[in-house]
Amino acid sequence: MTGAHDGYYGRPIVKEPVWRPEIPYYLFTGGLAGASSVLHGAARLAGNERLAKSALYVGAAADIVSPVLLISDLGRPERFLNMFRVFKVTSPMSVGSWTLGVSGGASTTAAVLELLGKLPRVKALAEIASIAAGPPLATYTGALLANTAIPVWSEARDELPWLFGASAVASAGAAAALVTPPGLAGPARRAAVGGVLAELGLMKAMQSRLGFVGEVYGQDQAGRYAKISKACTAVGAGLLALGGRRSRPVALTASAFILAGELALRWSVFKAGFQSARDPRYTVIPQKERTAVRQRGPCPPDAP
Amino acid sequence: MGLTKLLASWPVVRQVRTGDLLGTGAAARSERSRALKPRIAEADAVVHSVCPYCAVGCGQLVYVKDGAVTQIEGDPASPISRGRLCPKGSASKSLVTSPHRELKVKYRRPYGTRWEELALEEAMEMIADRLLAARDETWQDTTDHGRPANRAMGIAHLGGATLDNEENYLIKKLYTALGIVQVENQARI
Amino acid sequence: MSTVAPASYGAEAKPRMGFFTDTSVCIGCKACEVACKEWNLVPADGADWLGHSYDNTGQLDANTWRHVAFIEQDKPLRLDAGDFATADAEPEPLRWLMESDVCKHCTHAGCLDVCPTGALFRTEFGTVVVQEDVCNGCGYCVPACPFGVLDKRHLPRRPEDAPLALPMFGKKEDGRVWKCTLCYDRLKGGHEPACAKACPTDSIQFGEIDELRERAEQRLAKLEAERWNAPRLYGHDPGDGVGGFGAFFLLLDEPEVYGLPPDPVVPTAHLPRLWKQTALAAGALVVGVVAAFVGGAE
Amino acid sequence: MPGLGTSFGRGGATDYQQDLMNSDCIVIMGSNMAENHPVGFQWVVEARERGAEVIHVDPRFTRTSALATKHVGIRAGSDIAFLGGIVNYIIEHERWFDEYVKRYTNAPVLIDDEYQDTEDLEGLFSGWDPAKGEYDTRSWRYEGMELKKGKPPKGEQAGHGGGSTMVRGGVPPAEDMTLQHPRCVFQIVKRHFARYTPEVVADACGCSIADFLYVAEALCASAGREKTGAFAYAVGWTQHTVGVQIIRTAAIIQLLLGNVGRPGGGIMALRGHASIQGSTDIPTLYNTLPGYIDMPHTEDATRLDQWLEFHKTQAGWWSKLDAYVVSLLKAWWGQAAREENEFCFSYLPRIDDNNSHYWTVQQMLRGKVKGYFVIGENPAVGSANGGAQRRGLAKLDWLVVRDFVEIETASFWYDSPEVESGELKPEEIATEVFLLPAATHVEKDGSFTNTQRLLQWHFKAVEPKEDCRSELWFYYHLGRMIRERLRGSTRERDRPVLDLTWEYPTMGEHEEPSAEAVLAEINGSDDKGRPLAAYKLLQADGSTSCGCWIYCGVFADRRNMAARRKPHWQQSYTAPDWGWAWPANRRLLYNRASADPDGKPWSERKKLVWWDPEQEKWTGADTPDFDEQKPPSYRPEEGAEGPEAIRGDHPFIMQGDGLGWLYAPQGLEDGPLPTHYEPQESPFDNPLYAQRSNPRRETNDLPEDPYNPVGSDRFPYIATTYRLTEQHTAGGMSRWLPYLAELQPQMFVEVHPELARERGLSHGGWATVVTARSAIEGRVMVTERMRPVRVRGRLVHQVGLPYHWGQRGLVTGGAANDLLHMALDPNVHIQEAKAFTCDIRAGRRPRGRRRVEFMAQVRAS
Repeated sequence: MTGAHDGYYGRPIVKEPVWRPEIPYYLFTGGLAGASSVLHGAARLAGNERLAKSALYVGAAADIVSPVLLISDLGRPERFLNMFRVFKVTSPMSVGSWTLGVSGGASTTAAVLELLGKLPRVKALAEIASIAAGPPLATYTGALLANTAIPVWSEARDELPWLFGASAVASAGAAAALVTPPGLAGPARRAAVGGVLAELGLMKAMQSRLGFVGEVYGQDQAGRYAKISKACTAVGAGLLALGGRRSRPVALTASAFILAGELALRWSVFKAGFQSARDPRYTVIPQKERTAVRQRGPCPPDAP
Repeated sequence: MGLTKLLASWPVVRQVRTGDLLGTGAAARSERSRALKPRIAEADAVVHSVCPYCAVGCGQLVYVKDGAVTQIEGDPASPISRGRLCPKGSASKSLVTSPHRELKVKYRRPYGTRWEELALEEAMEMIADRLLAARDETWQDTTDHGRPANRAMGIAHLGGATLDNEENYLIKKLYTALGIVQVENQARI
Repeated sequence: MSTVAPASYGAEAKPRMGFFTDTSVCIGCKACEVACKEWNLVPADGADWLGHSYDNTGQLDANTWRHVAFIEQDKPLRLDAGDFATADAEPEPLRWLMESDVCKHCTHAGCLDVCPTGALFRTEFGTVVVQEDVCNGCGYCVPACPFGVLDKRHLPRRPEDAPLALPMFGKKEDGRVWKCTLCYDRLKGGHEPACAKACPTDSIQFGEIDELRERAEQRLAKLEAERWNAPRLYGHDPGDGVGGFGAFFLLLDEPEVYGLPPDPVVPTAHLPRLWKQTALAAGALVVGVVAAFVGGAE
Repeated sequence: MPGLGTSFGRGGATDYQQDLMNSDCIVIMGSNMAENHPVGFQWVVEARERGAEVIHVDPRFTRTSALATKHVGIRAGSDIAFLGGIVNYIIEHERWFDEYVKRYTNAPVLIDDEYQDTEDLEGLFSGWDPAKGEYDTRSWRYEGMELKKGKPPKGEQAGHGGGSTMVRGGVPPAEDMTLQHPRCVFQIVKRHFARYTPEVVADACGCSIADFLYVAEALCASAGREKTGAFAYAVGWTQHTVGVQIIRTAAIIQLLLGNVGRPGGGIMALRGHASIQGSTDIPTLYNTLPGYIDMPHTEDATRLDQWLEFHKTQAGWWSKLDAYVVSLLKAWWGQAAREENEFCFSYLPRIDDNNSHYWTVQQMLRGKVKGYFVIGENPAVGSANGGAQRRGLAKLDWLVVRDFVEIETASFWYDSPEVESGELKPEEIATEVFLLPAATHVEKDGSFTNTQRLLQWHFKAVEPKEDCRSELWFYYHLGRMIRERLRGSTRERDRPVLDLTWEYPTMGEHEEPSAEAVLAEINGSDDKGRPLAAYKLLQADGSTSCGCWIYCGVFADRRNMAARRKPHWQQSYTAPDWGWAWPANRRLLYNRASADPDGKPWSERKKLVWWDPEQEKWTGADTPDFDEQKPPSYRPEEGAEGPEAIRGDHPFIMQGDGLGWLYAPQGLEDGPLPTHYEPQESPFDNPLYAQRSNPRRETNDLPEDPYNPVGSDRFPYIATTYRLTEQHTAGGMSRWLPYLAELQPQMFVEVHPELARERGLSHGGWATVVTARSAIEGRVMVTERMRPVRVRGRLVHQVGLPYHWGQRGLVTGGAANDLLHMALDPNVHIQEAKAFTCDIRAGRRPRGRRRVEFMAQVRAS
């Protein structure tokens, strides 16, 4: 006979996601694409053409890789167009697909025309579209994960979009700094460092608020990736802040560290979901507490 | 299909036109789903039957399409089972359509190490020959005490509890006429 | 959030249909599991002996749409020792709970809300169904279900649905998500779902939800009067986190004992708040990036 | 089943499943109804929901116990002690239904003064012959009952009320209606069971006194005019060396409580196979002819008139035996059967005392059987002592197996455990094997007789594929070919074959014989070939023919009554227009007893059949199991014969005296009253008598079938075998079906946590179960559902063994039946599968040669 909260022979209550490695990589590339578009737009406004170009190319590259990753994860890749069969505001993935469609189409068009130096009007329109699609593209993935029954994701609904947004900025900044002469990459470096700092803070806040449910971030793969992420981003940000302006090699190393760290962050959050689903206690205990509270008094604020 | 029609069949457009803005209802329904029918509706025949497993005697309805069984389920009219079936009864279709069923005669010759093929007709002839030979070989007109016996003790039979009454009747009738008395079935077991 | 029987069906809309599974008469025969597979042509799920009492199926998944749970407990089934016991007698502290689990066909269904293709939809009967001709196996509904019902089928594709896949993404497995359809095709033909029809003791009852809810209330009252040990209804309350189940239960212990979530809430219950946070984060992202340009190119 | 037959007159279940719903107390014992008859169990659940007490008495806590209102765990093999205790409780506390007992049972009848009871002889009855190892049953007779010379009839017919009871005029010679005479049945029963006190019961069965009293009180409280209680049993009762007597004990309880022939009462025999009732009605059994007529015995009279004179009764429906037998002979030998040749009576082969299945296996092992037909059976893993079965198969000249799949009985020559261990080698096995594929129930027409004697027709839905054929096809054409071969033969022995009526219309490309034509022959017809409507029309002069007299009427007016399918919502709850039940479409047997001696219902609540003074006939919701015109006040005239000799207030019309038999003066091999004996293999001596086990049980001296020593510490545990809902018997119809196989995919062994500790078994690990016959392995299921029992102050564990698996199929596993021995019940020759001893050890069984050595050690040590 099994323990009180082990549920049924210790079996999971909610299913683990069926997503494969393409997804954490996409979480990274999607964020990179979104934030790069914004960086590109801001650079244009600031008249920093060199930085704008790099950001545009980086964003376009990420925009091309992203759908490839998503399609390859589908059980029925030949049916990827069904993503545009309906538009559902209740489905972050539906909203995201349409956003990615716009952003991808726009940024690649812009990038190609940039390269060819043709059709400036069309290019301008495409740039505006991609810049507009950037911010949601960079943050919706947080909503996508939070909008599930997986405790460590859904309970983090107040942090995940922010966390992924910050991570996206850090990635975009680092990537741009990687391909831009230090003299022109100041904003990128600042974005990267700022993104990292914000992200580290958010991560801490999220874990402390999640409490018991958040303990998976200290365990197994999620834990390992979290450590790697912290270390890489911290080191990278430090280097970039201190030496990124003077030395190209330092800038390169630092950016590489940050990008690696952001990728690790996505993997950590991804794996945390699996671990959270696997152990029924993460599902049962918070729900029991919730019902206990409800029996005591009024519904907690975010219950239906 | 014209472009407008194509467009009209696009669920996104249907979402707006039908007011199913969330896209969770009619707008999302595919043509296949709309036209869906239960396969028992397509059956050529529905045949009354009885579950072959235990002796509760649940009524079954056997649905046939193009000479093949497409579904077996409970017969609601039965006063005993009221349309219900246990897992075995519910698996009756698998029993009938199973790819693991033997469809051909298998023959193993004395001291043989493998199965061989054999035509059904030939198998029947061989069995008839062997039965008669064994009957003569082990025939008793009388017992050792001189009592009338009128039987052949070299042949025995086991089986009948999952057979039809009519089948058991022919079995008992034929064996008895042949003087074969060792006729037994699951009831003994 | 989705609601049942959307107006979108107009005249085609039917009364909401569902299941009431009364575990107090379940004999754990698993006829529901077999009848479901025979009707829906669900593939066999592998013959592993689990040793979880008499449960060798384990859970609801892509290839098991009805699952009978078995729980052996050192608790009495009823709180008194029976009509012919002596006054001081104690009831036997041993009971064997059996429960046939199934998709809950929630009023507010997470799977339905998050499905990006519309493969999941609310039928004219108010049930929630995956359309096998639409699903592209994105897998979002799997973690979106608070009950862990939906699952991707990893078995090989059947020849009839061989992939016309893009070469680089050619897949061998079925790859789609499957679950109980409440026998959508049978309902359309005016037939009862296969599991409910087979159930020998009528533990699985099919009908109009409102009528089933009344029946369940009466049943609970009877069991309480007969001093059964801890009977309760699960999922019959339209006020719960998923707006009530289309397939609800009478249980004899806490839901988690049966592997069910004690207080399920549809993920999209938090969506407005979640979208707000997402928008704010997006805005902050823009501000942050712009701020990075303060201080010039260096 | 003689347990029922000797008590009531017919061997079939007295009741029909739906009627359980009308019961106030259902005792399920020797059956795991919820698991093995799930759909029938719905009626038990209905009864429970209406407030009935549902009691499960069983060594294990099963899915039936889980639904019951009370479960009582007892030691496997102690059923008679438990039920005997209830008999004693009823009498001790004067709870019997007095009017019913005095008027409808043989309680008042005086027994011959030669009779001595187990009370007088330490567990034996008078007439025991140690040399022969059997009883001379004559001293068990009614006082003043004249005896016939020669061997009294045995087995099925005797067990169905027939036989040599010479009760003239339907009235026992000497009765004491006050039930006070020391030699009246009631007083004998009282004395016989007096020692079955609650304390003794608890000590023998390992249950608590309180639990025993609960059951006794529940039954007593559910009796009388207003209430009824029912028993439901299955092979948990029959598979013992005292199987028939267990059922007898329940019959005694039901007669004392007045529960027989009344709604919600009776004894529901739950058969395990689609037509197992049918295959005893129309027997594929060595010792009977259709309708429970005895096969002639080598020691019987050779002349038909003498044989009949000995086998028929003077009163009751068995007095018409001549009509049944002659009509059967006419059905089989038609024109050749004439008065002057005694209707070919001499064509019938003659049997010995025992030519049953297990006797045949012994003959096989001795090399005396040449050919064996196995039709829809799997003895290699389905019969007791599978090893002996398979070794027997290996000594045949030829074997014909007909089944859906390649079962172990067909493949024994290359993949049996004996081949694996090298004891048998394919190249040394001479057996020629024919495996012929069979047709399923949807590929042929025909009727099954279910557990409540109900014939239901199933129609052919599709043609069988390739070589698949029905048994009807196989035997019809086999017979046809044999007759062709023998054509022109002048040998005496071939006359029965050549004169046989064997013309059946065939149809279709396979020339499938018409099942309905066979049914018509079974039903019988008059000299004009018109179908008969009822068995009372049968004649002894050769003017009628009938293949099975109890089925007469199933084809009345050329209408296939078994095919009737009037929905239950369009008729009364007895559903008389659905299928056809023998006899005469009666659903509840002996239903005359549902009315009081004057013909009025005992109560409004329990009314079923009653005498209508206006119409001057019996009427009600069921076909009266009584002469419709015979008033309750009817008394036979001096010298009346047959049915006319049965009084208007004697409901058991098959019995020579029209009474329910508390005491069986004849028909049973091992005693007129049930007595607790220990199983062949038991850890204990008999707690009640010096005589340890059934003295009349059938054992053998085969080296292949050794017995575990009594009380041996090498085999300290009690084992019992059983089925699971998800599989079917030996698995031929379930192990090959993925949807069933996956639900119970492996052999497992159920043990209590304490036993697991004692033997170092871990849940989910492997265990090897050992008897002197064999050792098999299974996964360990540690569960509180297997309760140890305290017997004679000693705690003994019981081991649970489902028996569905074998070497073949989608799921495989150890075959539990390999562990069984072949000691049998003396009345029906059924093996003791439900109580034997074993050892259990952690780990998997030895393989190859090591298995042989292991078994040698087990037997030697």
